[in-house]
Amino acid sequence: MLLNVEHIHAYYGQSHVIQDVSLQVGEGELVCLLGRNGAGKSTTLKSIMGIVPARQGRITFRGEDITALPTYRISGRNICFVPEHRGIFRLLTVEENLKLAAHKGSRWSLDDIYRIFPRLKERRRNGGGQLSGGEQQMLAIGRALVNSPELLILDEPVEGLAPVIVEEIVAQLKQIRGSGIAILLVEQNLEVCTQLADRHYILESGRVVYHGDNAAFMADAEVKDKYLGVGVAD
Amino acid sequence: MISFLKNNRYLLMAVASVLILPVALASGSLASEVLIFALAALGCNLLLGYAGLLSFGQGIFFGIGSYTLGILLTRTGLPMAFVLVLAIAMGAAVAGLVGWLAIRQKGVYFVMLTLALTQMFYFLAYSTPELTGGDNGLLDIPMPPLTVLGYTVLPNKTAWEYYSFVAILFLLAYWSLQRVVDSIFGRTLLAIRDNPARATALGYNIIHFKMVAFMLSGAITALAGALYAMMTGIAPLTSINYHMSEVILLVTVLGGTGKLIASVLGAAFYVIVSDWLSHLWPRWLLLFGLLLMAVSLYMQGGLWGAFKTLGEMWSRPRGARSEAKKEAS
Amino acid sequence: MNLYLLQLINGIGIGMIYFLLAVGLSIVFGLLRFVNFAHGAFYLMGAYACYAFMQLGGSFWLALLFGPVVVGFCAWVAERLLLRRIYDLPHEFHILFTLGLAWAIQELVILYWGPVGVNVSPPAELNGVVMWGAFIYPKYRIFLIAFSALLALVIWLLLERTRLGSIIRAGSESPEMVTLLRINVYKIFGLTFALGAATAGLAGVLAAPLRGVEPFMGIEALAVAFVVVVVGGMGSFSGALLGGLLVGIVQSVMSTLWPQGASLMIYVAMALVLLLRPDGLMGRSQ
Amino acid sequence: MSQPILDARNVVKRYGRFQALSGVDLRVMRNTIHSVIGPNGAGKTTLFHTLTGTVPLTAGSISFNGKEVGGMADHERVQLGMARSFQVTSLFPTLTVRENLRVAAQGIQPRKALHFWSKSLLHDAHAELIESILARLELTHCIDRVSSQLSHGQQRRLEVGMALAAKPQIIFLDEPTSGMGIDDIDAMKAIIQGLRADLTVVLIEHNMGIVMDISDTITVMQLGRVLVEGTPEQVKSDDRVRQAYLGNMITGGG
Amino acid sequence: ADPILFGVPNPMSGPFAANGKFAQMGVELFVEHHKTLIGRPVGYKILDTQGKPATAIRQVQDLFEQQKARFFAGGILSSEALAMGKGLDKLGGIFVTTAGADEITGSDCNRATFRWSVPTYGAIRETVGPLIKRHPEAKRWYTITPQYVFGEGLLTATKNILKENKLEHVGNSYHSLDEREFSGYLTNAMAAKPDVLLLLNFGSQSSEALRQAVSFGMKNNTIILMAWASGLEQFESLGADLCQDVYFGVQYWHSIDSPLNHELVKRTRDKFKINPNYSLAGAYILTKMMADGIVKANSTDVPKVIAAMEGTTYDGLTGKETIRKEDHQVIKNYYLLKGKAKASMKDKDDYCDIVHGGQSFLTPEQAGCKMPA
Ligand SMILES: Nc1ncnc2c1ncn2[C@@H]1O[C@H](COP(=O)(O)OP(=O)(O)OP(=O)(O)O)[C@@H](O)[C@H]1O
Ligand SMILES: Nc1ncnc2c1ncn2[C@@H]1O[C@H](COP(=O)(O)OP(=O)(O)OP(=O)(O)O)[C@@H](O)[C@H]1O
Ligand SMILES: [Mg+2]
Ligand SMILES: [Mg+2]
Repeated sequence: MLLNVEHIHAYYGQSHVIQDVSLQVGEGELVCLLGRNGAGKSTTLKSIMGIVPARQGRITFRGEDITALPTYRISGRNICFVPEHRGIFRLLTVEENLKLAAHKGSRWSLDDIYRIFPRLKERRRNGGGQLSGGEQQMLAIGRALVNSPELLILDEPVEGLAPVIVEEIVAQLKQIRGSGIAILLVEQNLEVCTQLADRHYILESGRVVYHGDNAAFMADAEVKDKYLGVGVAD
Repeated sequence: MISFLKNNRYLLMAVASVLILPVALASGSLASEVLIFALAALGCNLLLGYAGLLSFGQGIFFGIGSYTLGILLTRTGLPMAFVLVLAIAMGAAVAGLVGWLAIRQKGVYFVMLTLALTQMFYFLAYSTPELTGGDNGLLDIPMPPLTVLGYTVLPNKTAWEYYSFVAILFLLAYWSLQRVVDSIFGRTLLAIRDNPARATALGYNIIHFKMVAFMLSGAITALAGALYAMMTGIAPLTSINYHMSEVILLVTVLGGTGKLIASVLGAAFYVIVSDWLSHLWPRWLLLFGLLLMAVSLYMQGGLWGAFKTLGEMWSRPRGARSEAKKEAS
Repeated sequence: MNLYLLQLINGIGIGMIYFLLAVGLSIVFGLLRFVNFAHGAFYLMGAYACYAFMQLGGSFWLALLFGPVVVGFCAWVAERLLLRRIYDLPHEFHILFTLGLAWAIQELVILYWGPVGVNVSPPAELNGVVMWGAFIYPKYRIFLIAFSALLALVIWLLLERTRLGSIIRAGSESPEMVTLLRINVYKIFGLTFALGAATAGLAGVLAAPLRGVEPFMGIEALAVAFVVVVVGGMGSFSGALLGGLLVGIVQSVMSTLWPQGASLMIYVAMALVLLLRPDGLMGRSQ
Repeated sequence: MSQPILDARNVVKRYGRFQALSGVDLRVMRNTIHSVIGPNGAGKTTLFHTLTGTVPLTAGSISFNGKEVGGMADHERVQLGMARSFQVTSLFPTLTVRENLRVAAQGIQPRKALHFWSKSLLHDAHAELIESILARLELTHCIDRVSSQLSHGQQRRLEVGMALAAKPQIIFLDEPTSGMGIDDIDAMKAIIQGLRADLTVVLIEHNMGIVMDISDTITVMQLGRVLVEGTPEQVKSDDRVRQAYLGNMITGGG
Repeated sequence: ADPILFGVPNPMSGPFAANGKFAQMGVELFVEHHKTLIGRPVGYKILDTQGKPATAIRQVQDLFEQQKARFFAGGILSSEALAMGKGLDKLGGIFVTTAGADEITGSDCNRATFRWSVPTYGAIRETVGPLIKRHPEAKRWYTITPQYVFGEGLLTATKNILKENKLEHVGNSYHSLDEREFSGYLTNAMAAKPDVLLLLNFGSQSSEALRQAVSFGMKNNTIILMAWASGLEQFESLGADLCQDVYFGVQYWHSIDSPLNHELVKRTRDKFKINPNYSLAGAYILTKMMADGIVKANSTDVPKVIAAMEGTTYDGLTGKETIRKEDHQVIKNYYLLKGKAKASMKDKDDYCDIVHGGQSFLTPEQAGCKMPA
């Protein structure tokens, strides 16, 4: 196992939002984390990155315990995280944003990123604050790629993106996965998930309530209804 | 009954502190000074805790209050009560002016601009000696009795008589301000502090709201300045300089922002402790400096926050800390 | 030679001193978004460090070398142990803390060297004046202008041309995100703070022979430094330079035009600038 | 009925050298749902900003109910009955959900809120309005939670509620469903459809499932210009739109 | 018998802390020398005015009311001194000070307030006057003046004496209260090509002005006179090189040849291993003045003591000193010193020689004092 999350609990102040979550991501695997709003997906990711440290439980990466490490050490282990709100540096230009993240030994160079997202190339001299919602999302992903990930963690990467771009990104994710990099993906968009994922976890109010591989998941309509409410009109 | 106590518990605390001071302190003028600085801090707290305006210009209004009262009492025969009203009005007016210049600025820029204006008013006061007495200050300010329709309500002869006078005004001001922050205006201020852009998009002209807050603050601070001038019989330059603004801000943050009663705590602490330390050791500022550092490190709720935390620890040991944190943030 | 021209040149001289005073503040201020009221105290430390070195028989040049290092180091320690914890608190706590720090430093200085000021004379080779016709100017001030110009260049390169620069800008916006890019941002904040303090210390060392050395020199210095930073635009290096020169020239020319108002005019100028250009002359708008 | 409630002509917005909008015309009819779609960076949000006054126009004219509002400040336009939600969630983090909505509702009479002496207006003001909105958004159970502690999705819904609270004639929704769960999306869809009855909706949305089903008119933008305008069917069947935008409709159920 | 308590309100903290520190020594010296007065033990209480008049007043009021202190000596800053004098006049105490402002024994004089230090008029007369005699060739005078009441006093006096002697006042630079940068004013001064540069500011400001004037090389072709120097402590902070050949006007200098001064110097050296400076000596003599009054009145009844003090002549630090009844101004010498070269200094404090000492005072009427009965 590449990433191994064992029985973690996380809190915001008093509120106990992650209650005994365990999940694994294997080498070169793409794992999808689903769940309704407020289920605790983002928080789970934040716990893995040490932003909302897990108060109990254990997180290991390549067998080494990273539970108690400060965030920059965790990211130092080539775990790249693209948060819900993208975290673009508005004071830095697009290029500076990328340069800052660029890490030697990454498969992706700045030029690769510009090839993947031409809009970024056009706006490379603009401040990050001047990008449109979608452009910011592209930049965020690009930034993660140049940071030479072994495990890529994405929180709703296609939120607010135009379908063409969504396709583009889905294609990219396929490629990334193909190149042997593991991905942990939080996504609301079932189409995207089922297209990409090897395995699925479903969170419900801070607990893992379902876990299965893609085939099983696609087959199991009942689960989707129950936990994700697709097509249910209640 | 119980609910009355609950709803007005802060007002009651204010009353309590007014009653405790005479018991705790030997000096009437020291006690008065506590309440006077509490008033000033209240004004600052309204801005910092509710409008989110970190003003380094409170000294301006304090000084304006002192000078207005000083000039009117020494040069005109106006009754004292009326002069006080004028001083307050003057404070509001000047606050209007300062606000008009400063309000548009945000964050740190606002701090700096108010600081600059403080210096400006300071130099202004000091380069108009015929009005302010320049660096010698305005002397011979009387402490007239409070008379209503001819007969004397408060003689204001001794320090303690004057204290009772100050105390009454303080409670009035406190009650009014409490009412203001509980009003719809107060709540809207909070919203504006949180997210000005959204407030604007919802139809609020945030400049108006900040202006009103600023003028209220100016008025109450001017009252403090006026009372201080009457107590000491002088209106010196030091009541309008950078340091005065500094102290008022310190007292406010020290006490804790967002709760009016906290300012009273802050003022009491600052005035009494600094007076006490200054008798012990000429280098008392060293201790005070260390204290300020400690507060900003460990008690972001200010003294009030710590006070509350203790209360909770006492009532229910669990989770008190996080409560205090919420209080601070 | 025209008096105003004299004043202009002199103004530039003063301006460079102010620049030196303000640049450190500006860096810390703009990049760490941190209001440092202790900057004046670091300046004070620098001045006394200079005095101490000379007492110990060291030369002025040694003081110039080691003074800033000492101050920077102290600041770095303070940052590591204490300051670090209050970065993400609201501004009022930065003010509270740094004011406290400033008081503490000042009183410690008084405890050790006493409340009476002391004198530091410039190095022999910089004593005396140079004359161009009617224009007489102290050698030391000329050295000062040249030196701070050089310093300006160095700092500029550091800020605008290095990775460090962009890291700090990014960090001032969202430390969390920077750490997500495997950068230990807090280490860099510490570095920057120390750097800012060191420049203040340097200004102090340089000011010692120019002004007297006395325990309260920090406060006045701070006020001016703030004005310069705000006029120039926070976090903007070129702003600090421009602001410094502007303030210096205003003050110098005013001392001929309207001496009483010289000090007043500095603040009037600042208010004006802020009204016309809210973010200062060179400030990047938020 | 026939003349538009909102009529924007030749709207131009320049950010420094960069021209985000180059001459956009937009006519919105009363009690319709008018969607604005387009690739990322097409200028949709910017268009909203200019219409609601969040950013000043560079050039062009905007008339609302026949009244020219192009020069007005945003808070003034609210008084006329314009309200908006933001693409990036923008709430009052330290206030409770209830108070967020109360402040929002109060916005149409901001003068009242200046009464720093009146205790009235504060408690149970707009109570029933707030209740109904929360019910619509299924946030009733969070009414007394501090808004910063809601999840992203919960916050998105409150975001829309804020706009509704102002009882506007026209409401601008910028990607109201972004980051929402599938079930919530359907709910939101129903909500928006419901709005058509008593007000006019201008909608930025990437989810074709919603756009195609509920829009009366769709304006497709690209690079700061209007590419096509028409009914969903016309837009769907327009080739330029296809290759410019829709791709093979991966998002949403459309 | 309950003790006689002297209140000593001085800035112990803040920018004038130095004065407070030495003033405390002065009082200490006096009190432990005279353990008792009229058979009652003597004590003193230091009050930290923090350089703020308002605080000063409050401290004084408290001590007056709670510990029944009646006799106060201190107030280095004019603003504080004026305020405290007025305050004690209301309360009914005595206040003796060394502060500079003329109003103290002029327009704002009152029964409670006595002042030892020479007003601005005398300070100018006894410094500019002798300097003119020593340097008849020096015709062009330039002044640098702090723009406040005290400075105005010095400036007017200067203008008058220059007029009387048909000398040219080639210019004046006003500067503000807390100015630190004098190069601008000095540039003005140098442009005016004066023979004498007359500094009318005091404290650290005058030090700055002098230091920067010297750095601009003004010593070479200009006589520099600092009319209102604080004496030893200031010279220490300036250093011998800066002081050399500069003229200083002072209220007190430890080499004054008078019995009381010799005694004070000896005791100060014995106890503190330093020479007395102005703050120390001032505080000492202030206490002594009140003590003498108490002894003479043989009572601590304030009106009696005041009456006893008015008009008396005593052996002071500057020789015979008289307390003028009409305005409570002490009639004493003011001194002109000249800085000497480091080489010729006999000890580390021997910065200057006294080149002149003398008295000149306005009449109480001229000073504008209408002493309330
Ligand atoms: N800063 C916070 N403080 C307190 N509670 C929070 C905070 N952020 C989130 N929560 C709560 O934690 C729970 C999980 O939030 P989280 O953002 O992880 O959900 P999510 O699955 O990411 O939802 P979404 O899909 O809408 O992003 C929610 O109930 C939310 O209200
Ligand atoms: N403040 C600004 N300064 C400069 N350019 C800006 C600014 N805001 C937006 N832009 C540019 O204007 C163009 C349109 O931005 P806008 O946010 O309107 O796009 P959008 O259609 O909303 O895209 P999305 O669907 O991704 O939100 C983009 O290219 C963006 O980079
Ligand atoms: Mg989430
Ligand atoms: Mg958008």
